[in-house]
Amino acid sequence: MSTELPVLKAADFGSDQDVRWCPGCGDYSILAQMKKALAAQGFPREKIAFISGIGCSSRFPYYMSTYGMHSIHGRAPAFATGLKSARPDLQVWVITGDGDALSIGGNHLMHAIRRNVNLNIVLFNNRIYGLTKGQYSPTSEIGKITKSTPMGSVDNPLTPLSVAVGCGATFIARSIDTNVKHLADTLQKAAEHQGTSFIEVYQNCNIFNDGAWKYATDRATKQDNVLELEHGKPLIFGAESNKGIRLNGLNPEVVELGNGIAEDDLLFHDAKAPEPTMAYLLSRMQQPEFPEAIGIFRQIDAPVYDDQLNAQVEAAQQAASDAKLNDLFNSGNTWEVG
Amino acid sequence: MSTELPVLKAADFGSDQDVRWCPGCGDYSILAQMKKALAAQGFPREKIAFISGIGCSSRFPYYMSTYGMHSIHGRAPAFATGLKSARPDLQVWVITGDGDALSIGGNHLMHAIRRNVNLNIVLFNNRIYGLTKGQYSPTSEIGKITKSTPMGSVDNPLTPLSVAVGCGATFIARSIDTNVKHLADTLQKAAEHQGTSFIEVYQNCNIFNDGAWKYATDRATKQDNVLELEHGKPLIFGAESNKGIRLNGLNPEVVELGNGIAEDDLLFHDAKAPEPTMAYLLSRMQQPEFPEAIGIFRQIDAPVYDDQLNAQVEAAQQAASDAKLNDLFNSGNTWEVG
Amino acid sequence: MASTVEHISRATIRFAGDSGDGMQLTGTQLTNTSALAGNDVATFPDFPAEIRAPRGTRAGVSGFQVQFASEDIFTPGDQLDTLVVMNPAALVTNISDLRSGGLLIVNEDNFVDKEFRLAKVESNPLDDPEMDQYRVIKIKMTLLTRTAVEELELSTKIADRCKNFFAMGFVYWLYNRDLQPTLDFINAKFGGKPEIAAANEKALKAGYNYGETTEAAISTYQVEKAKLEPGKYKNIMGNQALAWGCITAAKLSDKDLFLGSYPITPASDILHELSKHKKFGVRTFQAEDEIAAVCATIGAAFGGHMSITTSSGPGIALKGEAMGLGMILELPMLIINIQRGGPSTGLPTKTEQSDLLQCMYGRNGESPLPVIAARSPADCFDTAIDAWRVAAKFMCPVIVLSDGYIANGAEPWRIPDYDTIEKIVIDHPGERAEEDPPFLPYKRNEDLSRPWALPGTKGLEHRIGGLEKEHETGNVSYDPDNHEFMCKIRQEKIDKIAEFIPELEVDGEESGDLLVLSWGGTYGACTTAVTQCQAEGLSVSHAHLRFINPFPRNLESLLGNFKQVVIPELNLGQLQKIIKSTFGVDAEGIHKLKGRPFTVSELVQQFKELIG
Amino acid sequence: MASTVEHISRATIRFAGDSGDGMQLTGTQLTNTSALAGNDVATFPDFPAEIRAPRGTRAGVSGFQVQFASEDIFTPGDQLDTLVVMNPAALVTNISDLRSGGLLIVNEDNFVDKEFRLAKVESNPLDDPEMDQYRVIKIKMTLLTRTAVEELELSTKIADRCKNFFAMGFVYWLYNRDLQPTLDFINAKFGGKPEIAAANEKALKAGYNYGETTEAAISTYQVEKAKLEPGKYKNIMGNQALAWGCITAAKLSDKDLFLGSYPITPASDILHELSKHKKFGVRTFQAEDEIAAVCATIGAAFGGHMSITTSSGPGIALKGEAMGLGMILELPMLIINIQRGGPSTGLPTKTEQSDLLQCMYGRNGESPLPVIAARSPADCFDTAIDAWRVAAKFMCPVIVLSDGYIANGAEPWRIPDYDTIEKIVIDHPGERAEEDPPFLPYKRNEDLSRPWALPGTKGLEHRIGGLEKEHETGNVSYDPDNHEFMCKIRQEKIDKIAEFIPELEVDGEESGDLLVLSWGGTYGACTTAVTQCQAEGLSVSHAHLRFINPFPRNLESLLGNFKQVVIPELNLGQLQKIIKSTFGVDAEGIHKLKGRPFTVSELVQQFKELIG
Ligand SMILES: Cc1ncc(C[n+]2csc(CCOP(=O)(O)OP(=O)(O)O)c2C)c(N)n1
Ligand SMILES: Cc1ncc(C[n+]2csc(CCOP(=O)(O)OP(=O)(O)O)c2C)c(N)n1
Ligand code: SF4
Ligand code: SF4
Ligand SMILES: [Mg+2]
Ligand SMILES: [Mg+2]
Repeated sequence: MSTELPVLKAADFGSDQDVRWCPGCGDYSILAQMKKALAAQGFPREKIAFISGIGCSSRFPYYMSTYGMHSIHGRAPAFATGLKSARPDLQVWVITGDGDALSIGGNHLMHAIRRNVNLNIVLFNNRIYGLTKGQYSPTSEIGKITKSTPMGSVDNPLTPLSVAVGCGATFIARSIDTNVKHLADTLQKAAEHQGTSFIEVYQNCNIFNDGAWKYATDRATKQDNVLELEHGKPLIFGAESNKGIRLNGLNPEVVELGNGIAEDDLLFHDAKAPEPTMAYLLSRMQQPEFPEAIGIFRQIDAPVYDDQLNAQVEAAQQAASDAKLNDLFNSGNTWEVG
Repeated sequence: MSTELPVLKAADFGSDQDVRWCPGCGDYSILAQMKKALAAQGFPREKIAFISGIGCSSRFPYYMSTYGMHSIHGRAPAFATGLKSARPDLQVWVITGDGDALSIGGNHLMHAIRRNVNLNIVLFNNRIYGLTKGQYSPTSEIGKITKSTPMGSVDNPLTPLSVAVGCGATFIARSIDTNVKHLADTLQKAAEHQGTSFIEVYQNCNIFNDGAWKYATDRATKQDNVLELEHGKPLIFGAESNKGIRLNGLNPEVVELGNGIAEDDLLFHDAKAPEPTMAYLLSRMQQPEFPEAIGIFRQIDAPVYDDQLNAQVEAAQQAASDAKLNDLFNSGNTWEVG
Repeated sequence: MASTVEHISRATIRFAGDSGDGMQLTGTQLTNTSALAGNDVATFPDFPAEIRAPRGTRAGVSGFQVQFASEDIFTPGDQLDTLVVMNPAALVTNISDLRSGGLLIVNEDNFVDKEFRLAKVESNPLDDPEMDQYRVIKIKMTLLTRTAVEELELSTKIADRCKNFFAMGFVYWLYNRDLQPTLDFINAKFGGKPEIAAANEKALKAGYNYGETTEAAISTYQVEKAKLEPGKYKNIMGNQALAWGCITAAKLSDKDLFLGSYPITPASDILHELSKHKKFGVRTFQAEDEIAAVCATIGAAFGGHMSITTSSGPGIALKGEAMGLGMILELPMLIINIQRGGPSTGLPTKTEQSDLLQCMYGRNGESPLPVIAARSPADCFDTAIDAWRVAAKFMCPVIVLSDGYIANGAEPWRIPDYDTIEKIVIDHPGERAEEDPPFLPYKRNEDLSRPWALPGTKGLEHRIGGLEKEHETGNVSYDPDNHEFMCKIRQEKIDKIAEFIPELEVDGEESGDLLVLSWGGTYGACTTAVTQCQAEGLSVSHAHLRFINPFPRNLESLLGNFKQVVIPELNLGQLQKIIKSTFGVDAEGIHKLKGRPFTVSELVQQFKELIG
Repeated sequence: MASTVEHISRATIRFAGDSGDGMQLTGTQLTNTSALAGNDVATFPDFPAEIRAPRGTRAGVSGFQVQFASEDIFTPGDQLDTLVVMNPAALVTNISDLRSGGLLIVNEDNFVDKEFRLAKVESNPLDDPEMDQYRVIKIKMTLLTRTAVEELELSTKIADRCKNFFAMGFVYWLYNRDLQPTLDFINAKFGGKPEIAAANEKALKAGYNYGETTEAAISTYQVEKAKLEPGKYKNIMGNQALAWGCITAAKLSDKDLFLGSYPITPASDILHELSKHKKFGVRTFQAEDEIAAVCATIGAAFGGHMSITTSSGPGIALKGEAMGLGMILELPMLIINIQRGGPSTGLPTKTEQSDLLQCMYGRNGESPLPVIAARSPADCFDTAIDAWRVAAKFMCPVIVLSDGYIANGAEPWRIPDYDTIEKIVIDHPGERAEEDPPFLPYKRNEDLSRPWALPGTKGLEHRIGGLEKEHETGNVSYDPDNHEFMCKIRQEKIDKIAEFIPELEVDGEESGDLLVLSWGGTYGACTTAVTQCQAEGLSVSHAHLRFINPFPRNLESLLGNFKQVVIPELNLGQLQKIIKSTFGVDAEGIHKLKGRPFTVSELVQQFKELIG
């Protein structure tokens, strides 16, 4: 990188557009942390593109001073795949919501992840449809009463990270809108990863689903309900760091440290395990039985779709560096008419 | 069931239409086993509906003498969800291919499974697009050379059963076209399950992808490459039943029995484990490292979407058994104009 | 009352304020109260695309307009008699609609520098000399509301939330409206939170009393009862009427109702409404997307339910492929499109009529479907029933068009007696024995309809699908002649619906200088404008299309009876195009694409220009 | 040679047999050989929807028709001069196209009871008295082929696979074709399997020799070189030409090519072809579905590539929503629709022109897009380039229409010299410094096009999206006047393309009794039919539309010059509808929906009837 590069500050990543989310919306915090993360990595602004679908969260690109596209509902990963395949030099972010990514857009998400396109996908999970004013989403809990489910929803929710593991994601993480340092840090690590980075962010919609993540954000309860993952470290949580997760066969169980249970008895996090079973197991740990994990669940090196696609093009070009269209036109059986 | 019911034979489930698959196609065998399975269960023909998408496999309904719909590409689970929700009295089967189910139709598949709609979904996996004459599919292996990938595909394949686990499937199974008894048996168990039954069938496309499952069907190699799951039994395979799967932390490993390794040291299959981690792990066991499992990976009881939906309707009707539209019309603020 | 009462025949009022200011509620209350007082009413809510756009900004302004009258009205009115604005942004974005001499009621407390900055105005807009043409009433609503609720010791934030009730109270005084219905509403709605209920009540009364007690330099107004057709009425919004119409149609045909839908503005309220009515045998399925929604709808139709799907423009675009399947399967269902501003995501909360061509032609191959359009909120009820009559009789999906204006607008609905509505008789073929001749799923009756055979019926097992099918047997057929035959007969079936639907009625003379031909939500504005022209002795008649495909059988001859035909549309001339391609008639077009309905005056002016 | 040689100007031959019989290969070889011999050629392959429909059945019949001529031809011919049938099913399904007096060449070995049952015929169809009108040549092809390859000791199954080469050889003898090109082909194709190559070679020669040595009661035919424009030629199929055209257009504009696609008949071959040409900077993305395909295409267009998506009817229906986004984003790209028989899944392997209205109107809101249609296989090359010229200049998606008939048909293509093709100049705005005035992504130039600013360019960072955007700034705008302005200017931009595209040329007089107006794949049949009518002295002219939206600027006046206008289409009158709605001209329509192109004779007859 050239030394002349002016150093951009977080504020330099904000556009001149009025931010139009509801006051108090968790999206504000994610926006702020994104700007910080981008400022910290020092990648030039014009080399970054934000692609979003439709939803409150998907207004995000308007508020960034990078290139951006507010596309159509659910399809952001597909736009981003096209852009990144054509322009591997760009850093491409996908901003999406729980409805956008998992309802209408589930298939594109799944395929971007399985191809391991070098994208950073940030899913703002508020467990509700915000923009359309409060219907239940694929992450809403069973029994959820919303405008479209007055007797309570009967659909089993999806766990975004389990879905990602199911399609072989190479970078899987979770963070929380109000956990600002953790969030900025996670976004930065996602940006560094080669291949699809999938980050779920617990986001509060204070208008239609206020308090959905209360257990994970309330000062009083969060330490007992949230477990911060660290690669190579045992799974410990609790206000007094006195609780941990131990493996019982293939099942995790909550144990208290002490009384013969030492740290070494606990499950140690391995974000780089070649097999994703650990990440799967962690993604299934859910309230109220288990603390919910945040941090990086999985981060492995694997071939990247856009790299490989472009490598094929380069290889073909190198093998035929003087390829001429006239040669193509004149290939095969031809004949002269005098 | 009434005792007058005429007993239907397998042949009674065949329609009068000419079967138009290529000679030698694995689809024939699946058709035959399906007829057998249906004959065995004794459910009346007129109460059964087959819904398919588009693909060679999706011609299936035409060849059955039940009700049927050959719909559009990828959407069969959605049609079936509508039909089953409206008509819980019917037994509804979804017939789909690897492209139909996992490429264009991935999202509908995912949502049918997570809702746990009482459907039986049979995915004919031939790792290729048959009907469109041989492009790679989402289950084709990396490096696959096809009409659309002359330099080899660079897309990481999906593992259908891992995807199903990722969305919380309640019945997950795998069988093989030529393993006729196993297949008929699996189909029958799927039909019995309440909730979404998801069955992957390894199917040979002898025209565009001949031999894709050779390792699992060749008399010489199949016993070393395929592991037949049985609930409560240890994971044993091999021509001499002398190999097994043992757990090492969260990772499976192949071991030889004897030399201090006893059956009890092996991983025991638990299809009814409340947590799906076991099923996930099994779904990840792949050639050439591991034998591939067939049989029922998971089978648990869980609330069923269409049951619950209909229960809400019934509850509402019972709570207001004399609901009159005139009451609805006259509810709220009304006034008389004289 | 100190002030004099002026008797007027109609009044148009708009409340405008921040999205969080409760303007929609305020407007709705005034509407209901006026309807209960026997007026005819029509409303037009108008809100931003954001849930809560930034407070105080122009983008965040939300408005609700209502017209009430002692005579039949069909629109929420053009120019405002009274405009209530809660902040500077609301003032600058709405003032151009206030008629000269109209009343401008202002929450003075918000006319401060900070708010001017948010609204991006340089100085106090009330100081603009232009304001002289209005009668401005400045009220310190915030302060007065706080004072009114003081004794309840609420937080300022909560106290301030009541100020819309203060504004409402003042307007009630101004138009001599009864407080009781709103007091009842407050009790019902906030019953669970007594202090909130009390605060709102106090604010409402304070506003009313403020009018009565302050020096009333203005007169108040009285709008008498309208002479509506005798009967029992209630106010109804378009989407609610559509939902109720569907429930009714299902019951009339002895069926359960199935809705497959995916939320989208402005169609979502139909999903919300229907999901409340499970007791009437309604199943609602919130699908993963619009494609799944329509596919599930087709699945349920195959299963024998009255099956419908609801969406708006972009969602309808996604349904195109499956709608083509529905067409070739020849199964009955309704596909309901609540149109909004396009193209693409466009102006999602605004109204437009620009999906007509998409609905007519947005499918591959020769794929004709009937199209029916509702004309007003209450009319949605009948439209749904009529559409289902056609779908069930002719075994085909029917497209129902409404729009954002109709969907969110309200008007009095004359409550029908369910028992007097004509039943919808549907014959499903019965069981067959082995020895009976084989069942022919594509054998057509005199309407060219095929039988609706239900899964579960013994002996009728059959397979349907998207490949071309053989006449009568329904088996897959690649026969060239059969394909042409089937394409033509599917078209013929749709064309034959013209024999079933009523002829087009004309409002005015059956021939003359100008025929105004309208469809959908422009009905009210066109009716009113034509009536005005007729009153002035102009030779203008009006015909309003309910069915756009097929057209009523007398339309062609009718078009020939007039020197000119004009088609006002909220698009760039879509019906105009279809009329020209069908009849060769070169109609004039009046086009508007501003996310808003026509005003009566702009139509009157254009009609007059045309007559010359 | 024992037999006499008859010199004829044209010949139409069809090979018909089971899907597994290799008829497509046989036909292609005859085509190439004839083209190499200097004939003009045109082909029509016709195959079933199944990969391998049950052997011996009517559903399993696959056919390939070729016409070669010593004069310009534009169609694969109507009636057959020679029909080769490999089994009874092929006979009964094809015989009606053989002209009276034509040659019927039969593989006698397959005319046995078992095959009759499979073909669902009662008795040997060759015994039908109707057969008297043809000159029937029965050959025991299976037996003769087996004998020919005997010494290679192949399995019977493999030996029998060569019998298409035997049939080919016989036809080569009949039409005095050179064996060498096919021998070369055999070597190239089966080089890796020498015994197969040898077997095919032996079978081919055996067929040829069979003609020469058996008692030749028939004469052979000789079709001389055609007088084509001087130049170098090669045979090209429509989809291949389209692919090459796209590669060329990309190079001409100094861009890489991006294809986002999902396989679908009959469009998949474009994906296959393009994926072979990575060396020319082509990236192909086989997406998870059509929606992802078009979205990725838009993404790559945003990134600055020449970006295209390819599909057929049902897939295009799925793309509608995203195409609307592409339209409002005003990014250049091609959306290529290889039409097939509809509606729904319809007749997937057959041809039709029934997606025109869908392409014009299948999007929500006012969403105009240019539409250009190729007229023949070779023309696809130019069509792709022309389409991209428009897309790049006017910054908009352009819809390119082809159809199954063009896509799979082949004709000689005069090979252009790349260096003489006019370059496509695209200006991307350059970097801006902080102190420059802000970049305006929606500021339009004299073509009303906005700048194509590429990510990566410093100072041009901007956001685009599907919400209505403010004129010039491109910021989200809900302003009513701006919305109307933007809708109109987007329409105006498309209309202005008419100034850029050439005027419509007339083949024949500029005025007269009848104008035949055609579009797309009916070009050849219309041209030939009009030429025939003109030769008979009838006042018939022909104009063929390349651009359907916008129309060429002289079309309206041209239509006025003729007493009658007729529009032949493989649909129920879609262009006819658009012509009527645009110009009010009541054109006659000739409609065919049989999955097949028009024959020249049916058109000639209809034109004559119209003139009266
Ligand atoms: C094709 C289409 N269908 C539906 C919609 C309506 N819609 C917009 S956003 C949304 C869901 C938003 O939920 P989510 O993705 O969770 O985002 P949030 O608003 O909660 O951030 C829906 C249904 C649309 N714009 N387009
Ligand atoms: C909307 C749409 N897109 C594409 C197609 C073309 N198409 C038909 S089947 C198919 C894939 C078939 O593959 P698979 O599902 O694996 O079934 P198989 O033929 O292998 O049994 C495709 C791409 C179509 N019919 N409709
Ligand atoms: S509705 Fe919810 S998610 Fe949307 S902006 Fe408001 S608070 Fe945020
Ligand atoms: S193409 Fe393959 S999958 Fe399709 S019918 Fe033939 S063998 Fe079976
Ligand atoms: Mg959400
Ligand atoms: Mg397949």
